[in-house]
Amino acid sequence: MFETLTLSTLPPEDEAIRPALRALIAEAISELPVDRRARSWQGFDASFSRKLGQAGYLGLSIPKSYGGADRSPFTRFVVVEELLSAGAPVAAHWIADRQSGPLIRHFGTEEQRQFYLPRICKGEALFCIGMSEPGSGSDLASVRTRADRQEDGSWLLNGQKIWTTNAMHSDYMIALVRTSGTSADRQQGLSQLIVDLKLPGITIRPIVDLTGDAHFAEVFFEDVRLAPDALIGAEGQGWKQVTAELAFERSGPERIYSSVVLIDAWVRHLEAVGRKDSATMRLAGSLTAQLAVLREMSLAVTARLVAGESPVVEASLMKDLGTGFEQAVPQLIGDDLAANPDEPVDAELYRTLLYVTHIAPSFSLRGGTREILRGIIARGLGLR
Amino acid sequence: MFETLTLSTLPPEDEAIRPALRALIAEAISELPVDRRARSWQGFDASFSRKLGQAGYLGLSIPKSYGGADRSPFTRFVVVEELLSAGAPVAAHWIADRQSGPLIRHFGTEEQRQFYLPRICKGEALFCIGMSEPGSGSDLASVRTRADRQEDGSWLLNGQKIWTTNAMHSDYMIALVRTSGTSADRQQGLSQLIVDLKLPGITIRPIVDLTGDAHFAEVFFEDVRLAPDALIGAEGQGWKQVTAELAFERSGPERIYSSVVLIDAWVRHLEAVGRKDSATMRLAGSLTAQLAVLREMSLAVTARLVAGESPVVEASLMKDLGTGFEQAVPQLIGDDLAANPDEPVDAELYRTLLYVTHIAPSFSLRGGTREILRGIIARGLGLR
Amino acid sequence: MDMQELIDPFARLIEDLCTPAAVRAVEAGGDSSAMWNGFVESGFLDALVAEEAGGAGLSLADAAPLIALLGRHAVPLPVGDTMIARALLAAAGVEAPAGPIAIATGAGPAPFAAVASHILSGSPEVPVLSEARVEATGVHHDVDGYAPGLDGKALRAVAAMLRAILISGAAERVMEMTVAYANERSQFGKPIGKQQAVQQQLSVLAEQAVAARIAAAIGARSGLTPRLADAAIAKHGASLAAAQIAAIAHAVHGAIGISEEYDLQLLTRRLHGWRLADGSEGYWAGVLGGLRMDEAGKPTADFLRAA
Amino acid sequence: MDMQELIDPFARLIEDLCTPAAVRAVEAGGDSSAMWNGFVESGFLDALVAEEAGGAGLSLADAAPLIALLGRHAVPLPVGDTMIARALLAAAGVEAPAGPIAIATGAGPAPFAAVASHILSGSPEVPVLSEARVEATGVHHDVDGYAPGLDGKALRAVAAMLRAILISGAAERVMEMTVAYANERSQFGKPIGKQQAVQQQLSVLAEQAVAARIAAAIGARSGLTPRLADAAIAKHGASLAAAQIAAIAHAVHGAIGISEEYDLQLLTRRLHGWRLADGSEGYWAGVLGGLRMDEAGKPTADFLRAA
Repeated sequence: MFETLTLSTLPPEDEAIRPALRALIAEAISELPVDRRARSWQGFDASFSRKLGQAGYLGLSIPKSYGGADRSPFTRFVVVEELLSAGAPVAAHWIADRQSGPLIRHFGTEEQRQFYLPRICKGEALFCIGMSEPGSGSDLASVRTRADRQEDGSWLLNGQKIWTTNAMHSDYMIALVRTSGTSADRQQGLSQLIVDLKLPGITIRPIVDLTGDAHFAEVFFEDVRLAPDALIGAEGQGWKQVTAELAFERSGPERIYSSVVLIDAWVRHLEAVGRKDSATMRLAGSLTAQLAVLREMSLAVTARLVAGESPVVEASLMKDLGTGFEQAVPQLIGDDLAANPDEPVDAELYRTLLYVTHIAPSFSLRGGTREILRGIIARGLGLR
Repeated sequence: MFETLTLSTLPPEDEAIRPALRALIAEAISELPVDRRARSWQGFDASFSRKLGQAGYLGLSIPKSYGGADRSPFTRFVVVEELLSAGAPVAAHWIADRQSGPLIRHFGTEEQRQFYLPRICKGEALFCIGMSEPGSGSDLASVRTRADRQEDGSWLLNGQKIWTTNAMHSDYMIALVRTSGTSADRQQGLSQLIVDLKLPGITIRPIVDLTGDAHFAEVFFEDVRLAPDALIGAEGQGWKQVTAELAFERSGPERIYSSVVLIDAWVRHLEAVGRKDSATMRLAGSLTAQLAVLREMSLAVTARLVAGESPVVEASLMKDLGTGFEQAVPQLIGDDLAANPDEPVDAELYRTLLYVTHIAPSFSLRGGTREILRGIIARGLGLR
Repeated sequence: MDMQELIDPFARLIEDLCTPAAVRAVEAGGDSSAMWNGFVESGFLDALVAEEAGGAGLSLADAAPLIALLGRHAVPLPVGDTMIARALLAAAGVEAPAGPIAIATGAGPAPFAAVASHILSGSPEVPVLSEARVEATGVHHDVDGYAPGLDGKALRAVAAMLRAILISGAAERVMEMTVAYANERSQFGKPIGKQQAVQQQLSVLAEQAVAARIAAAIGARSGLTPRLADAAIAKHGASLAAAQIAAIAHAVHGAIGISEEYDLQLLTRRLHGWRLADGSEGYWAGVLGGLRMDEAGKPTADFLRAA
Repeated sequence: MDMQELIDPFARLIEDLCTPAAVRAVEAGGDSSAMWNGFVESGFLDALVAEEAGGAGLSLADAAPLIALLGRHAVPLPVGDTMIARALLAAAGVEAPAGPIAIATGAGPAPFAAVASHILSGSPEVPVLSEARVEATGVHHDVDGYAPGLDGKALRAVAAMLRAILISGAAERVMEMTVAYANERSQFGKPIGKQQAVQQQLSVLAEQAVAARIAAAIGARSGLTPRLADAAIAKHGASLAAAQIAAIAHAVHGAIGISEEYDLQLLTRRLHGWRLADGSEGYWAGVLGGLRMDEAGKPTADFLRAA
């Protein structure tokens, strides 16, 4: 089972982009303290995202005719690895680049593609995704936000989304809404709409999290009127489209590097204090070894994408392992540092440790909880 | 929740029995290599069990009128702790003392009590328990072995039990059998019978396990005729009685010491080779600290028994934690020893390690799997 | 004395003084003097001070349920630290200041140091009181802080035992909140607490909460100058539990659990902080391992009975 | 060459020679010469020997699927060890004996030493061949044994990589057996594989089986004298997985899994033995940690790309 996951090598032309990309990243992060870099996914820097877009690092899977780079998932692997490993602030373009762009490309009309994709590729159109609603959690089919088709073909949108990442900074939301039936109909009657967040009737309330950041938001829609072409894909096919979209999200190396900025800072600390006892060496080696395997697994999943497959089960497997690792890291490094209570720890490292410790629960929320991923794997194993 | 579990102190009169008991144990185990002592639960030594009985260490909860010691669960805690911590062979009397004796005392007729209990207390009547059947596993209500009441009041027994611990060495089996209805009736129509294993029509086939031991057996019943007084308790109440019996099994310190002979041998090894690096010290301390908490939890559960309660949820909670610890021990000590591959390890310690490693899966089978225990805890938490 | 006669009024006091809103206000840097004065006036700060020195003369084991209540309500001031500090100071004949005293035992942040007027270092026998000159950690809403230049290593055992009790109190509340949430939150048409995978996790949470409480009680049993082995068992067990409990509670709660306005994070941030303070599980495992190896010839069960 | 053209006949060979009954017979101390001769005659023992020395000249990465098959079928003879030993001996210009060669790298039991005619120690460059003078472990049905007086430390990396591949093969089969059992075994009226708690465990088993295979492949990528970091990653990952996989497989199987007549134990006993052989996860973590700290200034991602 899962034999197709095998060691793969990044093509030289993709390895070759690292130096220039790295220079761009170094410029953006040079002033950032480690605990800011540890935010990476949550770090919002629209000007950095525009620079990435100008340099051709966004929209890598999008055809050139829409402003993309038309390169392979391997290229994207390299770009994402460089960004996350360095702790670059990627939040501004992250969702547009990972999910919304591919979605529009797959399901959008030619007009929608031409309208949105070039700006996404330049890092100039920022997106968020409206899925969860109060009380829905992983049960997305229970959405109640409604868009009713009006006689002139436009849509009247009412309802509320919650836990919407970066809604307050975004230009657009791709929202999963009910266009017919009731929530008792579950997956039936759901559609996806592109909502311009500057339209009247939209209120966005940031949700502050336990680290003091606000990267989630609540979004309220009150009689928001959307043009007929707000619909993306087919009416009533929203559920199917979302499932495909989640598959885009589950691929790539983004599920292994969330805690790597902390690891690297900790390794520098060990070097600085000269600690080399057996417990320390084993922890350093264990984290490195686990990450080595995860990286190769991630690369193997990427190779399946390159081969044109949709490795949903394999990606779920990798993601569950990866987030488990990412969540274990702050716990293990915390134990290590506090096992040496007379050793001075740089305040920046301590802040980084606590930031990652506090935010770590979110690693297994984004894009499917542990139980959901394991359910996918169980089905993939043929468990009846 | 679970506030009643608090630190308790063993009464001095129970602590006081240790020296004499210890002398008796020392005599029995002095010739046993460590890997034999690691068997403890699986170690069969009928003459040692008889000596324990003669010295008054069995039937501790049984009234003196039936030959018991009429002492408290605290006394039993001390006896079990001394036996298991030393790795004494307890298999011969174990089930009769822990389960069958209390069961007969609670549910038996006066005649049954007078017939069986004095011999159990002397270590002269060895029991096994016939619960599982091929394909039943934890689903005990699915038993198919039947006992049909004959016109003269006797029973005709047909069927098969499996995974019966020590059946080949036992005098009696207390069997859960169907006395009316079919397996579709589930818990209805089940009864418990005491089966004299010397009766004609009984075939016992030992099951060899992966360590080369045979402590399980299959038992076949072919038209075995039992006297009318083979029934223990009420006809049709077998399920209820078994549930109570499992509660007896879930109490006491037997769920924390299964790997302690290995721990102690490993500590002596560390001392002998003089290894004191940080990884080693932390492991030694972590195992000790975990066992300290488990021992106090076990003592706290015992105190609830002394108070006349039936702490089923608390005992399940302790058992799940305890077996988790017992199973982790060989894994952690194995890693430790093999992390020092140039350090000579005594062959006896290595055999002990491998024995415990191989048999460890059984720790979470006896008396309810992990899932079943956690289900009991979840109900105790009020999860609806 | 029936301890319940002390526990009930203390619980009411904390519920009045330390509502989640009041806790948040102090964490956000607001004035904590009203909250502190409430504790001062209650007289509970001298609970551990010997009766002949004007205190209530409670043993630490007796006072443990009171300290656990502080953890349960995420009280953002060093009330437990001050109770211990006052007892040690009284025993040493030093007059205690009126303000909150935090105990600092290492180079890392000391719990509650950022909201303390004084820091205690030194040893149980020779406690050293200093005015608080504290550096903030910069961690969001942290009440812990660095108290550089002090040596409180010798207080680490008693401080570890205190943190273990605080952890046990917070753990209990986190367990209750998480079980309640699992019963009330529906997904796919039924309470998530009905899902077997969630039940299995909550069972582990409950096991760890009980383990933390028992571990803390082991720490408390030997009093204000705990035996090193007892302190090690206590803090090791509580720290081990703290990380697991926080992880499971957040996994069951999902996104709402990490939002600032939901109360869970008030408790889980404390669990993490106290886990790290005064030695993590790895530190205390190392200490206990050393003690164990000093008696390597003894069976573990005998070592534990002697501990 | 299409590797499948080698894999299929090798798989058939093993299925013929190493039925579970044949495996049990060798483990019980029976004559293994027929089984061994089957491997000798197949020519596969020289798969890794250079073509100019009369072998097939396969790279280790190419041969890894063959070695994994040995693990998959719990082959009780040192076929993989001999393949590696013959390649090293040929490269050093030493003629290989006809019998099974086990590789011994430490003071603990060497895998398959009890059924080997020769023991390899020394180093990859200067391999030392000795006639087997082996002490039994006394573990039930063990084919491992002590080979005292030899120094094979320098072979530990290549041996570790070999064990990682064997583990990955056994792990794959254990996963298949356990999934099949969960589908076929009913309890409470439905297959146990329908229980969410069982599904969650099997998912972890699958994750670990894949992780073990990827780890082993990392070991194999740098050949017969593997880079130390590659060997460390391989054996660390495979050993970590081995213990978890064995535990989950047995938990799902219940009592039947620990009976001698059921085949699961043939594989799980190997998983445990290979996990311990040639350095456990802790050993290799320590080795890799040292290498990592030698380049402490480098980000981990860069360290991994250079590895």
